[in-house]
Amino acid sequence: MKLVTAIIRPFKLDDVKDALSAIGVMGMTVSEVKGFGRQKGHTEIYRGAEYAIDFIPKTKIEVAVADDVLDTVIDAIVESAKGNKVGDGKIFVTALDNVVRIRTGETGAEAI
Amino acid sequence: MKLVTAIIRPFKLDDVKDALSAIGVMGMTVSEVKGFGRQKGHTEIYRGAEYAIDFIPKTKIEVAVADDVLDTVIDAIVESAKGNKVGDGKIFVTALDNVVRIRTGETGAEAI
Amino acid sequence: MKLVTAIIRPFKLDDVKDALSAIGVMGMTVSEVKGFGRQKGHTEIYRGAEYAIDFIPKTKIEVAVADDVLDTVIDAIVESAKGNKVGDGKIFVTALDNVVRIRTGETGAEAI
Amino acid sequence: MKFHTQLAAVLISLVLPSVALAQEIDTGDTAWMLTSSALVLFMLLPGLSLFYAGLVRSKNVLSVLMQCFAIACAMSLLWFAVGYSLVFSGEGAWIGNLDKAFLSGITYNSMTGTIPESVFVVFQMTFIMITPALFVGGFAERMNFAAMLMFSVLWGLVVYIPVAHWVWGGGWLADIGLLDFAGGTVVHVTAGVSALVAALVLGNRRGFQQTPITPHSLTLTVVGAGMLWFGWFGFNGGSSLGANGAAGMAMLVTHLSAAAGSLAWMTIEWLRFRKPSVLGIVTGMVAGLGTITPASGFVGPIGGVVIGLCGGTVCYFATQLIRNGLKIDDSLDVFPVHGVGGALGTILAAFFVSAAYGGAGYAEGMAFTSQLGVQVIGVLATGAYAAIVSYALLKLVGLITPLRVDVDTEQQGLDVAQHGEKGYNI
Amino acid sequence: MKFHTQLAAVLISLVLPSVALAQEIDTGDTAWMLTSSALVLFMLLPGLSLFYAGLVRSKNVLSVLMQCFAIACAMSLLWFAVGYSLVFSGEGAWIGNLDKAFLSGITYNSMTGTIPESVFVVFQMTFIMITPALFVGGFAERMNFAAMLMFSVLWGLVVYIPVAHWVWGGGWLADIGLLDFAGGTVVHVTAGVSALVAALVLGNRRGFQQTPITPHSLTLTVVGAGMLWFGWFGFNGGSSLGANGAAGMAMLVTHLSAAAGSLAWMTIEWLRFRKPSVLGIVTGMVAGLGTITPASGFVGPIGGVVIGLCGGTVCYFATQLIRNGLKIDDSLDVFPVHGVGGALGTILAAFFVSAAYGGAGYAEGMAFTSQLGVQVIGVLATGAYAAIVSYALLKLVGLITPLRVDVDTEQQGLDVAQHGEKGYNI
Amino acid sequence: MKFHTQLAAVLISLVLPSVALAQEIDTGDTAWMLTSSALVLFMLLPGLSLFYAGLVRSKNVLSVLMQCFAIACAMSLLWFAVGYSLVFSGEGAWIGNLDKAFLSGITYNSMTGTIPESVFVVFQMTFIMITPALFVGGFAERMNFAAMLMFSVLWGLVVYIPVAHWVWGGGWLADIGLLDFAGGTVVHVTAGVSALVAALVLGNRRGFQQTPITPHSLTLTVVGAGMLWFGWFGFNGGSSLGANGAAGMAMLVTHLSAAAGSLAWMTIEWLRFRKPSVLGIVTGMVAGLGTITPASGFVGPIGGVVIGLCGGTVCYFATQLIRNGLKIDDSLDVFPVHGVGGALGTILAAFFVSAAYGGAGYAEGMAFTSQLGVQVIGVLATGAYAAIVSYALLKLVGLITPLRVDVDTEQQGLDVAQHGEKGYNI
Ligand SMILES: Nc1ncnc2c1ncn2[C@@H]1O[C@H](COP(=O)(O)OP(=O)(O)O)[C@@H](O)[C@H]1O
Ligand SMILES: Nc1ncnc2c1ncn2[C@@H]1O[C@H](COP(=O)(O)OP(=O)(O)O)[C@@H](O)[C@H]1O
Ligand SMILES: Nc1ncnc2c1ncn2[C@@H]1O[C@H](COP(=O)(O)OP(=O)(O)O)[C@@H](O)[C@H]1O
Repeated sequence: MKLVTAIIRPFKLDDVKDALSAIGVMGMTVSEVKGFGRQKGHTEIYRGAEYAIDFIPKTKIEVAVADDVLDTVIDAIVESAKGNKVGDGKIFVTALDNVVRIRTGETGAEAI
Repeated sequence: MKLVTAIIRPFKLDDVKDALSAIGVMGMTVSEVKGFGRQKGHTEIYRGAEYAIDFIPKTKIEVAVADDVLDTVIDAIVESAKGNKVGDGKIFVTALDNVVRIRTGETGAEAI
Repeated sequence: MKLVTAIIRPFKLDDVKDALSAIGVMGMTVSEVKGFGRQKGHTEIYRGAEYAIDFIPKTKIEVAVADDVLDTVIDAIVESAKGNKVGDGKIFVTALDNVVRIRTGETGAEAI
Repeated sequence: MKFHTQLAAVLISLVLPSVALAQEIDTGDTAWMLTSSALVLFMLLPGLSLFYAGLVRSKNVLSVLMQCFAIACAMSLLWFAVGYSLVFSGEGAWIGNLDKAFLSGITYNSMTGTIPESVFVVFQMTFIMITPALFVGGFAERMNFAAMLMFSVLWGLVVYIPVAHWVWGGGWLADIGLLDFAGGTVVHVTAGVSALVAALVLGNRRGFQQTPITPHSLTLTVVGAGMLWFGWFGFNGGSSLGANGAAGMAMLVTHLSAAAGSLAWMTIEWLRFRKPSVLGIVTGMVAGLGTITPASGFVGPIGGVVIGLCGGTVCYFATQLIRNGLKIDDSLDVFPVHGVGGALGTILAAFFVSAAYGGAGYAEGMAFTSQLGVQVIGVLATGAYAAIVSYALLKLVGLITPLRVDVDTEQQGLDVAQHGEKGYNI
Repeated sequence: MKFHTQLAAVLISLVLPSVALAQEIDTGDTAWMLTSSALVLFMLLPGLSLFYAGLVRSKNVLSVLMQCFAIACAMSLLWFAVGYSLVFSGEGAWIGNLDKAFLSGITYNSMTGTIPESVFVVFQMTFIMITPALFVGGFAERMNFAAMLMFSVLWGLVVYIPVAHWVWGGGWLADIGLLDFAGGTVVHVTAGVSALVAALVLGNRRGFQQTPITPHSLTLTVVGAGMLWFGWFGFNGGSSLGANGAAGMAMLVTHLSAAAGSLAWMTIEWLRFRKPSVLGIVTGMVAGLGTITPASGFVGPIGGVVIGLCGGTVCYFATQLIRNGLKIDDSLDVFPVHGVGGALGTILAAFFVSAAYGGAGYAEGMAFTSQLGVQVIGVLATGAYAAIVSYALLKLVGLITPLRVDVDTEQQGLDVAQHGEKGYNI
Repeated sequence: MKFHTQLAAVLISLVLPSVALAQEIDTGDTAWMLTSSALVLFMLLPGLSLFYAGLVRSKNVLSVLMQCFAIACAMSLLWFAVGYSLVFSGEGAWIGNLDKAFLSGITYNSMTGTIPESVFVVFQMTFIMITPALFVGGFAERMNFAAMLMFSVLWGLVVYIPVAHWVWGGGWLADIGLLDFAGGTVVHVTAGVSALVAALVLGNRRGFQQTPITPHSLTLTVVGAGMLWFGWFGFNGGSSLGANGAAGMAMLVTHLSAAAGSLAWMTIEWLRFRKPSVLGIVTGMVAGLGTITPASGFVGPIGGVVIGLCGGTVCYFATQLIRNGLKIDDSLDVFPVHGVGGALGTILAAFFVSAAYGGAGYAEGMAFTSQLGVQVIGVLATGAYAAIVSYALLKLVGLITPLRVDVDTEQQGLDVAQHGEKGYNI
């Protein structure tokens, strides 16, 4: 099992969620983060002076998936989150030793 | 060493924290997330129209643990977070290559 | 590739960001979390009664790095985040199976 | 005393409408009463609703706002339908009559004393609106909205309206000479006692005294507190029914009592914990304001300061007693702050009305002990009546619809479960 | 009727400045008009701006506040430069003259009726400030700030000023006897219609009706709603230009209509969804307030309640029609609430002004049908004029600068992209 | 000039209490002054406190609210104890006497001019409350609460009270004919200068000019700004002490100056950065309001607009100079906005009071140059006095308790460390 963590643009969340649902992903966990990267930040004005803000609002999606669907999931995210501009984001894949469903105590792939 | 990540219901946080403290876990990191899964979302009203909201507030707990206590920790979380209803949440276990305590520079299990 | 996750004190974020930029790290992802650990929490007053709060605001930084710079990155974080007081935070290192840049579809170390 | 004469004139005018019509409009009095009415509305919406909303968890913020808002609207129509008439029309000792039901007969030319009757109707309406909104704090975060609304309307009819008639509509408490300028008994004692009863009937929130239930936004609470202070100028200052010396003195002593109550509470916290809290200072302010309310048009500046200091101090310890001593979850401390403050101020009025302390002086035939007796009777009668009737009404409503939401709703929060909304999407 | 006489006196005084100067100041009237002016300002800033700001996504919260604020300032200077003069100086049927441009000739001693002319200028200024701010809700979250400001200023000049002259400055609608006490046509119909036109010209927000666009802070919206209610007392109560029976009755019926409108909307939601929402109740309040506005100084208490119930109900269904039926993204429902409410109230005024329903009675020579005809003409004329001119102005402005922000700006949010700021760093 | 006469009457009444008692109450004047008092209170709580609170980081939001609140309360009791008496009782050139300490002798019948003395006491009290609250912005996010409170109370006693006596209590600046209608010198110059001194004595916040210290909620700041505008109508409009032509003109020019100041600042930002910010427009508003304050009851509409434009522009560049040029961390820009604005307006009053520009005209025996000289003396004297005494008081307080919190507290935030609370748990 793998944990797929994607950092995407906030307004793409609905598209990504729909794309994942479409390929049968049943669950995901989402949080608000701030990103720093190649994408230029913006400037802000404060009482008549301008200064640079480096951090950009991003959304993080975490999806635990079985190994066999890993590539499909990555493709789905890439397709739905892509805007072809710097700052579209990244996907990180880590190995999951185990997954447990709290309600039932099930473990492994059935718990996903 | 393992990193145990649990997605639980927000109001269970105190119970889980107490359960972990009880078995000697000394630290954890908590954040607010939104979950999407088998648990049905709710409907909201906006100016006289009703629409569905899929994301549900959840709390994420991350705990780094030594290998030998992994099962105790998982059991403690499962016991304290369980409500026997869909949406109780998941636990994800990943391997930790290393842990560093910033203050001392200690690494490995002693840094936990 | 490794994913380096650091839990630090919020007011150290700028220092850490600068230290990482200085050694050539091009990106990172940041979020607000609450920490529980050896560092004592604080007390709060509510309508004339005092009670203990265990959770402390912390900042989480996630950086994906190539294996060869891992140690440099860890050192940079330790140096810039250290205050020599309990609660300076932790660094967790996990193995990354893969990294994908959404914009280009690049994978592996080039995607970082 | 000028304002006594004026109040007498008003009472006469109520009894003899023809006299009222004969009296000339005073545009200055009217201007101030229009303003005061607006101020008391503001004190409730957004004032009080915000003060309370900041104190609950974010999953219940809208439920508190909704409860205050719905009460405000429902009470307005109740006042229109029968309330005004039952309080201010007719001379019964216990209750007025229905001659002015649906505000019938109130035209562009109707007068009450020196102001248009329409203005008097609105000003008094704001009082029936805010009183039940006060007790929302007692059962916050767990009461079922339908039951809440039913209880509040019945309470307005069966508790507020009679008590207001007793004290301000020429009823038996007015007859024996109770001094209650702006609602120590009618508003604060009745609301405070009913909040306590409701808290006991509904039971504590899940987790009360086990995990800290922390305010989700003290910023909102402090904003609401500032609005309360501002609006209270209309509440007390408007209760003289004109722009006169009594209004001015009411505003002055109200202000001084708020300041003194705030500093009293702040000082106690500072001494005990070395940390004066902003919630502490604003709670002291509300205590000071609630305590001065019944006395505000009768006492002088020194009375105002002393009453404020007493209010801040006594309400502090009352809060400790109820919350930490008796472990009663009167969630936003309505009884210890409003109930205790209102009762205390009603009793202290018996002292500080004395001309010796710069007050307006005792009414003819009254002296300190006789006045004190009347004040105690006023507090006990209104408090006991409110407690008993509130209990009965809650039991009655509980037969029709659950008083308390179920466990899931309480855990999920009332906002989403009962109102289909979230307070924040930030 | 006292207030009719008074309005007549005001009109005379406008026509014959010498008469005006001769009239004595009434300090009570002046006090109330000073207060009313402050209340209407408050209704806009922070009131309306907050009500709207809570309803948008957090990335656009500042843009809404900024739009309201900039409109308020720009309209003030427009009023100073030519607005006041074009509305209130001169007797033209279509437009006034420029005799008082730059407020020339207005001194410390100038009078309008019983109040200083300076006060009259400020009070009326607050109306031109709030009217274009209302339509900000129509094009929220997507209009380019420069275009917005240009459009609003031109609109003030070419729409508000003439229409205000027609109705309140002695123009043709005043001549035929239109009853519009505080701006059902001048304010609500014109703003509502223009919001709808702007929404159509700009097009829907990206994602409208596909993903839920949820309010980022209903807490703010409810606070803004409370401020609107409070400020509306000055809006309607001040429109009698003095502290008199008409002001009192206006305040009373305004209040009752707000309460009735709130409960109407709440009840419908409760029946449909079993969940009465706080956004619903406050929207019903705005509907009730908007609907009573034209009628407020003419009708009695029963009229107030019935008009409120109609306002809450009709505006509810109008909102469904525009939003879900026609799928027009009048983002904050300005047309269905203000436009429809203002029109409805203007028409209902023809009924409830009747003395038979406790109203002030028809003017001499008017009866129900003739009054109804006048009211319908007033609504149609102001609505059609506002629609056509708004459309033309938007097309004109679009030639100079883009009306709508580009896709990236809309996705990033207007706050950072157009104003270089973020609403929250919490 | 009517209002000159009136002010004279007031001054006479202060000197000859028997005359005061003899004067009849004017209910209209009283109504407006009751309202104005409420407005100025509101301007501070929640107004100013919110304006400031939004500008700091969320870890310090409560500390700012707490500082404003505690100052408000402490100043009220100081005013009660000795302040009112030292300012308004007695004829000394430098300071009044203690005849009215503890407000002794002020009864339900005491009069000041045409209003009850109690109302005059409250109105003036709101000024001593808000003035030290203004300088909280200078040392925000780093001053120790105990030191802050001690400094503020001493400052009220040793700076505000004498200066208020000089200008408004019949002292030497009144004698030489200083025009300061509502507090350009007494309020804004003294507060602005003292904020600068405090910023210098305490030193900059850690990280100032290294990392951006961004406002945690501009929404709050804009709400506070709207409240300031609203409340300022009472601040300036109430300073005529009645509902008269001067009050009306003060309100009109105050409004115009706020609008003009806002647009001036917005325009400069737009030209420089292509992004007009909402913080910019509201800062321009405060600049416009502060600048018109001393002139508000003397100038005409054109004066109001020009003064506003000057205020917005000059304060903009003053802010750049202090913050980015001199790198002084006057954290919320109190000196460049209030100090500079207040001084500028006091000086501009010498021009625009001229009847030639629509002002009220020079007092007898005054002409432009002589008036200008007086105004400059007023600014320099009050500014220098405030600077020197503030410096001395800070050094004195520093001997008793640390002026500045320690590093850990500054990093953790003052809310948790000093007040045991968090602003938000959302
Ligand atoms: N090395 C990294 N470690 C963690 N997160 C990263 C890293 N690099 C980029 N990110 C995240 O991905 C986001 C997008 O990266 P950026 O370099 O701006 O553009 P792109 O994804 O097109 O390469 C960043 O805002 C940050 O949140
Ligand atoms: N595949 C997944 N990847 C990541 N998070 C998941 C996944 N499935 C579920 N979750 C998280 O767990 C929460 C609970 O899951 P859900 O399917 O609703 O119920 P249950 O835990 O009872 O199976 C979700 O709200 C989501 O946050
Ligand atoms: N076992 C753990 N698992 C996850 N996070 C931890 C763990 N221990 C500590 N942390 C995080 O690190 C922070 C600092 O830890 P703490 O024990 O207070 O001090 P130190 O880092 O000096 O050992 C905590 O607030 C928590 O966020």
